[in-house]
Amino acid sequence: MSESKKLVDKVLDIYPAKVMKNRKSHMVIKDASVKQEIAANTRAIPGIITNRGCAYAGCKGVVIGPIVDMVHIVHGPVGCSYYAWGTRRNKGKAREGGQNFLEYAFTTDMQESDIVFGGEKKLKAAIDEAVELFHPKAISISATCPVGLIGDDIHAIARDKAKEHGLKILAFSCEGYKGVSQSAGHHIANNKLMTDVIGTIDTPAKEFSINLLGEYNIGGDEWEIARVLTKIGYNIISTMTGNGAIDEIANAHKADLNVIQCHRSINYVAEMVETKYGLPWIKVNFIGVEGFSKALRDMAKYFDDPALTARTEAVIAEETASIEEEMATYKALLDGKTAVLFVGGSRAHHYQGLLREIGIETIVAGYEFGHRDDYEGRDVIPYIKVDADSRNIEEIHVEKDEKKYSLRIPASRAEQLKKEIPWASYDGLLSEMKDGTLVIDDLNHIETEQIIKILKPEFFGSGIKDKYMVQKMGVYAKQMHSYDYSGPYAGYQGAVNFSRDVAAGILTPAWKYITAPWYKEPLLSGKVEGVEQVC
Amino acid sequence: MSESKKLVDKVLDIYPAKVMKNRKSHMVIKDASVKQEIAANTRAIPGIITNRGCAYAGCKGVVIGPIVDMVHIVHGPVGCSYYAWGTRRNKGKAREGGQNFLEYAFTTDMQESDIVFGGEKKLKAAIDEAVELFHPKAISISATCPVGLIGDDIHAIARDKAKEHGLKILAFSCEGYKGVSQSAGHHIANNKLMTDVIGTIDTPAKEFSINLLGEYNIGGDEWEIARVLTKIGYNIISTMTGNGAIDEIANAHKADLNVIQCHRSINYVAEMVETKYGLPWIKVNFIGVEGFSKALRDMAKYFDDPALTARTEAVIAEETASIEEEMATYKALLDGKTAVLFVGGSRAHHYQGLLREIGIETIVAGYEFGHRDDYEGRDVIPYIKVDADSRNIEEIHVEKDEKKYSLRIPASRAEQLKKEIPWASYDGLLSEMKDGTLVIDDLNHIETEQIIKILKPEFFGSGIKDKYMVQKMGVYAKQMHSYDYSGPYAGYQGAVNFSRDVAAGILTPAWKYITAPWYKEPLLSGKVEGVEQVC
Amino acid sequence: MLDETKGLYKKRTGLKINPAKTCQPIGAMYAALGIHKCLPHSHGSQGCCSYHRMHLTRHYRDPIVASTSSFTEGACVFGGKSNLKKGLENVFHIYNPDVVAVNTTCLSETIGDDVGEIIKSTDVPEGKTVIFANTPSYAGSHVTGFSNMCKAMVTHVSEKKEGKKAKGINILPGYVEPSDMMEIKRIATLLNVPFTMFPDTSNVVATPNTGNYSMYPEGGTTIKEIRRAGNAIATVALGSFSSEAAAYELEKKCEVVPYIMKEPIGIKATDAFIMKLLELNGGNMDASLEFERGQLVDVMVDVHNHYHGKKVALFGDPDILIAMTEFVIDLGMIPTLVLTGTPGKIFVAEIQAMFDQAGLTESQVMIEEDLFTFHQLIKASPVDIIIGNTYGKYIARAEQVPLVRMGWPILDRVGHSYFPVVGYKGALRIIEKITTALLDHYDQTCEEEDFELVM
Amino acid sequence: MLDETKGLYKKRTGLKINPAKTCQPIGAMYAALGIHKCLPHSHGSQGCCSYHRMHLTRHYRDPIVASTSSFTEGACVFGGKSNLKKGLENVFHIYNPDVVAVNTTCLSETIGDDVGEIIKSTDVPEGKTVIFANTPSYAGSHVTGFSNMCKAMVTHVSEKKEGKKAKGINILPGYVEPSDMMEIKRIATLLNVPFTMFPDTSNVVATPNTGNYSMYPEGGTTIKEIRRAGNAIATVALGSFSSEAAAYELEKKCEVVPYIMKEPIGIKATDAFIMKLLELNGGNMDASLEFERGQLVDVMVDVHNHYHGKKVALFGDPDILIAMTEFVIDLGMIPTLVLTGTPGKIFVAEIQAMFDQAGLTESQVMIEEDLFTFHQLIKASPVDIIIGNTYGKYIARAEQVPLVRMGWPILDRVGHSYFPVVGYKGALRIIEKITTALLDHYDQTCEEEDFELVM
Repeated sequence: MSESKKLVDKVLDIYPAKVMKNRKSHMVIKDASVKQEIAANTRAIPGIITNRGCAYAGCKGVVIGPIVDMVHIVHGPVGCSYYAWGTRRNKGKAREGGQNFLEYAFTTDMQESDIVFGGEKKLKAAIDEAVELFHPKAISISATCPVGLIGDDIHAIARDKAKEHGLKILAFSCEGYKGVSQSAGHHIANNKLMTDVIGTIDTPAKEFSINLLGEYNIGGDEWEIARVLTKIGYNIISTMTGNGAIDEIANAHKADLNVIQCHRSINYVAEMVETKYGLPWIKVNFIGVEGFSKALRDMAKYFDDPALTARTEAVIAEETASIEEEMATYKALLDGKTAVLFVGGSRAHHYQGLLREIGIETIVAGYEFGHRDDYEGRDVIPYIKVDADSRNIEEIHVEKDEKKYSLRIPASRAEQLKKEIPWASYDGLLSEMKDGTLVIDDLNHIETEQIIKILKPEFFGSGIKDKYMVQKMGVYAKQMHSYDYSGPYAGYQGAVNFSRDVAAGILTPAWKYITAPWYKEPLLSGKVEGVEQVC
Repeated sequence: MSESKKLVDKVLDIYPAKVMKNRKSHMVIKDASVKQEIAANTRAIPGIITNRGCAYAGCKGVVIGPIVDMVHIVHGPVGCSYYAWGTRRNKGKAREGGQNFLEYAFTTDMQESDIVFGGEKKLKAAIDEAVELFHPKAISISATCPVGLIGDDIHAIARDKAKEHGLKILAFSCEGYKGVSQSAGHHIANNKLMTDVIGTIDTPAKEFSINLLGEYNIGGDEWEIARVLTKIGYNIISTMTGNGAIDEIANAHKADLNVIQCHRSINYVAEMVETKYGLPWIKVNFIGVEGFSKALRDMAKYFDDPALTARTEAVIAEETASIEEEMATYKALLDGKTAVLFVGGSRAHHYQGLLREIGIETIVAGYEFGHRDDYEGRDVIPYIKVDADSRNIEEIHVEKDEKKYSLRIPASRAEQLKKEIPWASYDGLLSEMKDGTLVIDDLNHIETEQIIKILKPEFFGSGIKDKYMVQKMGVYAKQMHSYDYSGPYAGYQGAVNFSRDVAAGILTPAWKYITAPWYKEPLLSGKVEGVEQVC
Repeated sequence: MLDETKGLYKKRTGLKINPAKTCQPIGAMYAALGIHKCLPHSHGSQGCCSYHRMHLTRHYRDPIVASTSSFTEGACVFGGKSNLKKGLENVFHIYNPDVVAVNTTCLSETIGDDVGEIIKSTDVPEGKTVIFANTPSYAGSHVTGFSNMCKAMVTHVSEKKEGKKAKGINILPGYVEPSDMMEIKRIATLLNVPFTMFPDTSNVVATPNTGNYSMYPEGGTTIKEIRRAGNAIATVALGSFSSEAAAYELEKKCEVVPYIMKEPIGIKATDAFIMKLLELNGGNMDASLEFERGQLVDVMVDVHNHYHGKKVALFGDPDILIAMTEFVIDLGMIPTLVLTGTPGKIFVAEIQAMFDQAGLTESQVMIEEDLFTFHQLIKASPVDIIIGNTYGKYIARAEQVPLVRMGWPILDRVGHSYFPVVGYKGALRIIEKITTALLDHYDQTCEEEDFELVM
Repeated sequence: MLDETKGLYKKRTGLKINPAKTCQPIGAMYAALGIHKCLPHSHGSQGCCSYHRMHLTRHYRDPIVASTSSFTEGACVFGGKSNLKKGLENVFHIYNPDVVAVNTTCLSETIGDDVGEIIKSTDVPEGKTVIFANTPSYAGSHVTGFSNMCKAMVTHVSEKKEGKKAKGINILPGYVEPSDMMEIKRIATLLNVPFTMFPDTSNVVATPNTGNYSMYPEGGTTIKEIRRAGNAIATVALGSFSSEAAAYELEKKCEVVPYIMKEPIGIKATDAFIMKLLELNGGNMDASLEFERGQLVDVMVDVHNHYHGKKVALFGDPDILIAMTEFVIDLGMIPTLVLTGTPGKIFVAEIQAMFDQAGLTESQVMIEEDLFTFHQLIKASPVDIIIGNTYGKYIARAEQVPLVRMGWPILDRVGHSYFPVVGYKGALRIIEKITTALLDHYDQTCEEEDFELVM
């Protein structure tokens, strides 16, 4: 589409030569007739106003933080703990008789002397105090920038203190400078779950038992998904990590299937789990009516149980019927509008289906911290070059656990299933996009501004950092990380919630007042005078 | 005291000759050496900004309104019902399984056509609708100004509808122009209680049974009084009318003693009750620590039961000990300050003791709607001239009910008791005042202003209409009708509450900011300029 | 709470339960306070005057002074002439006001006192003015009384001086708070409009405490200003129910062109008010006002999610309700019920037109109704929030729904006298109040796991 | 809610739980936004910049733009010089700010980047300015960062032009809301004070929505104005923690006399601010301000019964707390606990002196403490109301005590950007908020028979 081309040209024209070259490689105008490549998971350029966060944000903020019954100690100066406290909307409840620390932020609040003389003593004291005050089942330690630099050995401390107090302590070297985005942190976090948690408890699972991976219960998503899955007859052993509990994750390998909602690092965990324990994984999309129904049907195919399949269809019929009318109302209101989606995880992809269900076409999409396979599909993985930044992030390798491994599905049946369901596969965001639409990786501030000015979409789905600049341009911007404090957005009821909120956002009467009447009515000059200081 | 004289002269000087003469007769500088007379319960002068209300306010607003389980229909245009709705702080609770209409206002909302063609039809419909919607035990009808003028026969309607619906309906011809103040309304209301309610139910009473008369449960006073009385062992048959219930009042004549808190019209009811049913009355003052203790001891003397007397002393000891320290604190804060008290009912008298307990001397006092006996004592009653305005208010006369009459105390013992306790007696406000202090009846706006300017008291106890003018002059003014939304103020805990509130009011730091610093500091001219319109 | 409120709504013919209005004289008294050095006088029983002063004082928490004819039974028989004459004499002698504004009551109206004649026959001191309005309590409501007294100001005071060039604009602020009147003046001043606003209670019932009591505060429109209103170019009357009568009277008497507008509550009505001033006076939009408007729009866009789609029931006085209904619709809210105790079929038409335009087919508008009905209808069709005066608090607690206090009277909270709801800043305040009420309610009632830091 | 908070307070040495402060760079970023056409730049990991922008955006609900050096592991090893140089080049090329204000982070501070040297070695375009502040996250708090950046403005920009007559007054508003900065300007303007206020975020983080996005809004103090601050007669620094460093730097560098005052929150501090302006500038008090003051006193007198004697626990930032503690004492309230996460022993001394003067022998003041401690102490000694930022909401709900949101950050309510808490009007707003919170709480929790119409 020439609009996309115009946009790309306009944007690139703003940059100095080097930046232009770099950014150009992160932009692709979809053309289904060729195999397309996009640069991703590379360094942000200094000075560029990127939306990206850091490894700590990905590790503590996204993956480890949502586990409800752990004391998550952030080792470092106060800020990192503070900003990741209660801001991500990963909801959670204490288990019967258990604990819930989601309302708390724990930090060693390192001071200058700790930087100079080392922070180990303070960290040890912090662990002792946490144990004395709370007696938690487990503790996490997340390192922030200076920790690695000054050489505090958080792993040794974790090991010693775990032994001393007799509880699990997970230490994460997720300093903010690791990698090129929060993705590095996801990776670091998930590695540890794999090595230290999953497989450490062996409670037998009931039938149709699954794990939900890459689901963080933002705005209660997991609860809405679980509501429907439970109704069908599934037993959710663990969720990683929304509303997660440490003992449940430890028991995850006893499930029969890993169901993967998010991308990249969590696929990688699923793969390791399969290698080590034998349970396979499928990719799902719980967003949107069609997406959720397809996911349920895929899962039913995997278990291949007539009663389960029948219940699946019955539940789909019941649930979709109950929301049909409302969805139709929103579609009538929104049909023909366009969207731009820029958000991390899987959302820039998954929400396209839901948007389409209410008549909104996505014309630009991109990930904040995606990898090439998130765009191009998993087939590309072997061809991705490992650069210096990625090399610093530990890759772990697991082998079959002879004691705990069990094959869930005969190999022959598995081969058949792979043709029917997204068994360990993902085709990437590009596959979803229509020809002529634009895919941009690591969208930044000035590119966002140009997109809004040139493409004038009705809906911009992104984060809080660009929400208000977009709205200043008269376009509704929705926070796709926090859902603007609404939710759940997953599953059937979530689809209704999302659609209702989008309709409100696009149609709220405020927009029609942006231009003051003295600029509209002919009788006036429209000149404005006066001094604003005086109140 | 020369201050009082100065004040009186200053005030009278403001008035035209006729007004001066009139107002002069309402002012007395206390001189214990002579028998002093004061004009009271006479017409307010047109144009004078009086604090007085009307007969309707006294009847519906004060006496009848507090009965919780009646539908109180105000027959007239909307305003009168509206203003008496929820504004007087007479608290009340439904009895077990009973009703509570205190949160409601009922009116016929007369329109022009009702004035022209008569409001009887509307009133009948209102009663029918009230019965259909609420099925109350009883209904009251209070007439407002136009009703009497247009000749609606509310008494006939009450009689007919009571028969038709089989419930009690009390009709009050309490038009606002009756009498000279709300006192006329109290009278009208109490007459009806006497003729139509008291004595209509005959449930036998337990021992030590009493009625509380002239107690309206403002801010929960009755509950605090009842708490202590119940602890001692009294059974309260009825309260007139705070938190009153119609069936309890109907049974009041079964008690052994009427305990009278307020003045005038309620004394008159007590007298009629004694005549008709034989139970005597004593005057009490439940305000202030000493006042309450004395009242309890007087009551014990009446019943003359050793156990009751012992419990009385034990409770007095326990209760006074529990508040001693706090009262001492407030006294230390307030000692030496002066008060002006202008408030209806008994309060201008009763609060003087409590004020004295925290070190505050009352230098001016007066009633808003008192009669001469309220000032001069009941001995003066035979000598009060009945003027045209009083003549219009019905006096009723009762005789001994031969069936229901019983003498509670042998005549000889009664004679003895009359010497010991305020048996059917009241000495009047003047008796409480110190020589040189001023008593003013029906204090008005300009007199209040002069009092504050000349006498500069620290405490002004009155109503909402003069509260803020007094505070504009830098003097704390307390609403003694509504307690400024605090309370209870009666009884022991009430004494603490009152003292705490008075201390706060007098000492709150706001007062020290009244004069702006640019009027205090020498370096500035203190001139103020600018135009206030521009915000 | 309100446990006896049961059943479905059924029209009643005799009984009003928990009225949503009160009587004319109190509105007339409030209007009269907006004249400089004016003492309102209540011609009737002293109880009326006492009630009106009490109620106004509760709302404004400032001294409200008024005198009364103190009728007794005798006056009812012989007429109130002597009471009024004597009353006026005493008032001028003792209290020395510039103006006395007499309102009647159901009593004096029922006995048929001719107040105009009585005043004529009274010896009013040189340089003093007595005006009066007939305000029978059995017709209309407190809003009608306000309107009648505003009209009386014109009838008895305003004059067109022939031969003098018309200039300036009259602004009738309507039955709003002193803070609102102050804000209306600020807006007109910023737009360089030469104006006379009356009544103006802003420095009469919300006065500073300086340690000195003055019976007549500095505020209020002077008689001279009201007189000159007859020579204005135009009258901008805010709120048809409270201001239109006076504006039409000015037209009739002095040929001043009337423009009847909504109260400038909410963005649309404020835009209209400002546009009208610019149209009449010329000149340009003020930058600071435009800045405030832009902030308002910004907030409306940015926090719509907190209230958009929420159901709201509103009750109160017609002028406030008309503007507020428009504004809540502009906020994306759904006004399911709009109810006033005041009569006036035009109210139904105006609100219904807004419903129709917004496609609100299930919303209801009612006049001459009471809060018992309001409550029954809310029970039948629950809402997320109630907007109304203090009297709504019982229903709010009974139904566990937040209440935003707006309109008159507010007897249990502080602030309305000092912070306006008119103008763009006022609209921002309304949004703050609505969002705070909804979010507070959510925070108090939500499940613990749904309790959130960022909203 | 906060079910794991148990036990009595015991000093901890390692663990901060629910901190009552955050790190320096965010305060520095906020201060930098108060310079016209300034782009704040975060020298560190990109996560810092992201977090700071997110958090500021949540509070202001307006675009908050800042760039970052985007450190990677390589930069940690080799130093951040190349990142900053390249960053600045890109910033000027792409975003064309007038000023870039660099703040450091714990990362760049730990590795020891000499930011001043790096900037010197960078080719800054003609007419453009780069300033910087060292804001290590491991020292002080966000307030320190704000202070350091204000000081940096002076250090890098202000100049005393010799031979030029000193004129005008500098006002350092301190770490307050855009609405507060607007109000401070309004007060100074009404007093006819020629002033330069910096920083000034009032039209930067609370901008109108006009349909046009501009990366650099109209607001902010210009570099020229900050430069000329060196030629002022005096500096009035509001809030010692946030403003004193810059004021002293102005004294040191340009011999401008510094006056360190409280934030003008509450009547006493506002009086002092106004008196200082009058003293320095001469002239007379403005009538409209005096009117507002009188209204404030009036309300303080008239509604003291709603809050007098109520126990209040306050937490937040030192400058706000110092002024607010003074004000709640002036309201007759009892501040039983005043706690900040920010270090600074002078804070303890100032608050303790207020306690002593008011005879509050059982009240506690704490620095460098957290909200876990705050909560434990409230459990041990219950209060009627909490005043603090949004983070207090968990404790408020856990203890069923109302929370008045004041200070920074407020992440869950609307209004702070538009309605000031400084000045007399601001004090009125605080009273409105406190009374409303207490009365709302009462209305929700009282027995039905104690539920009242008039309060």
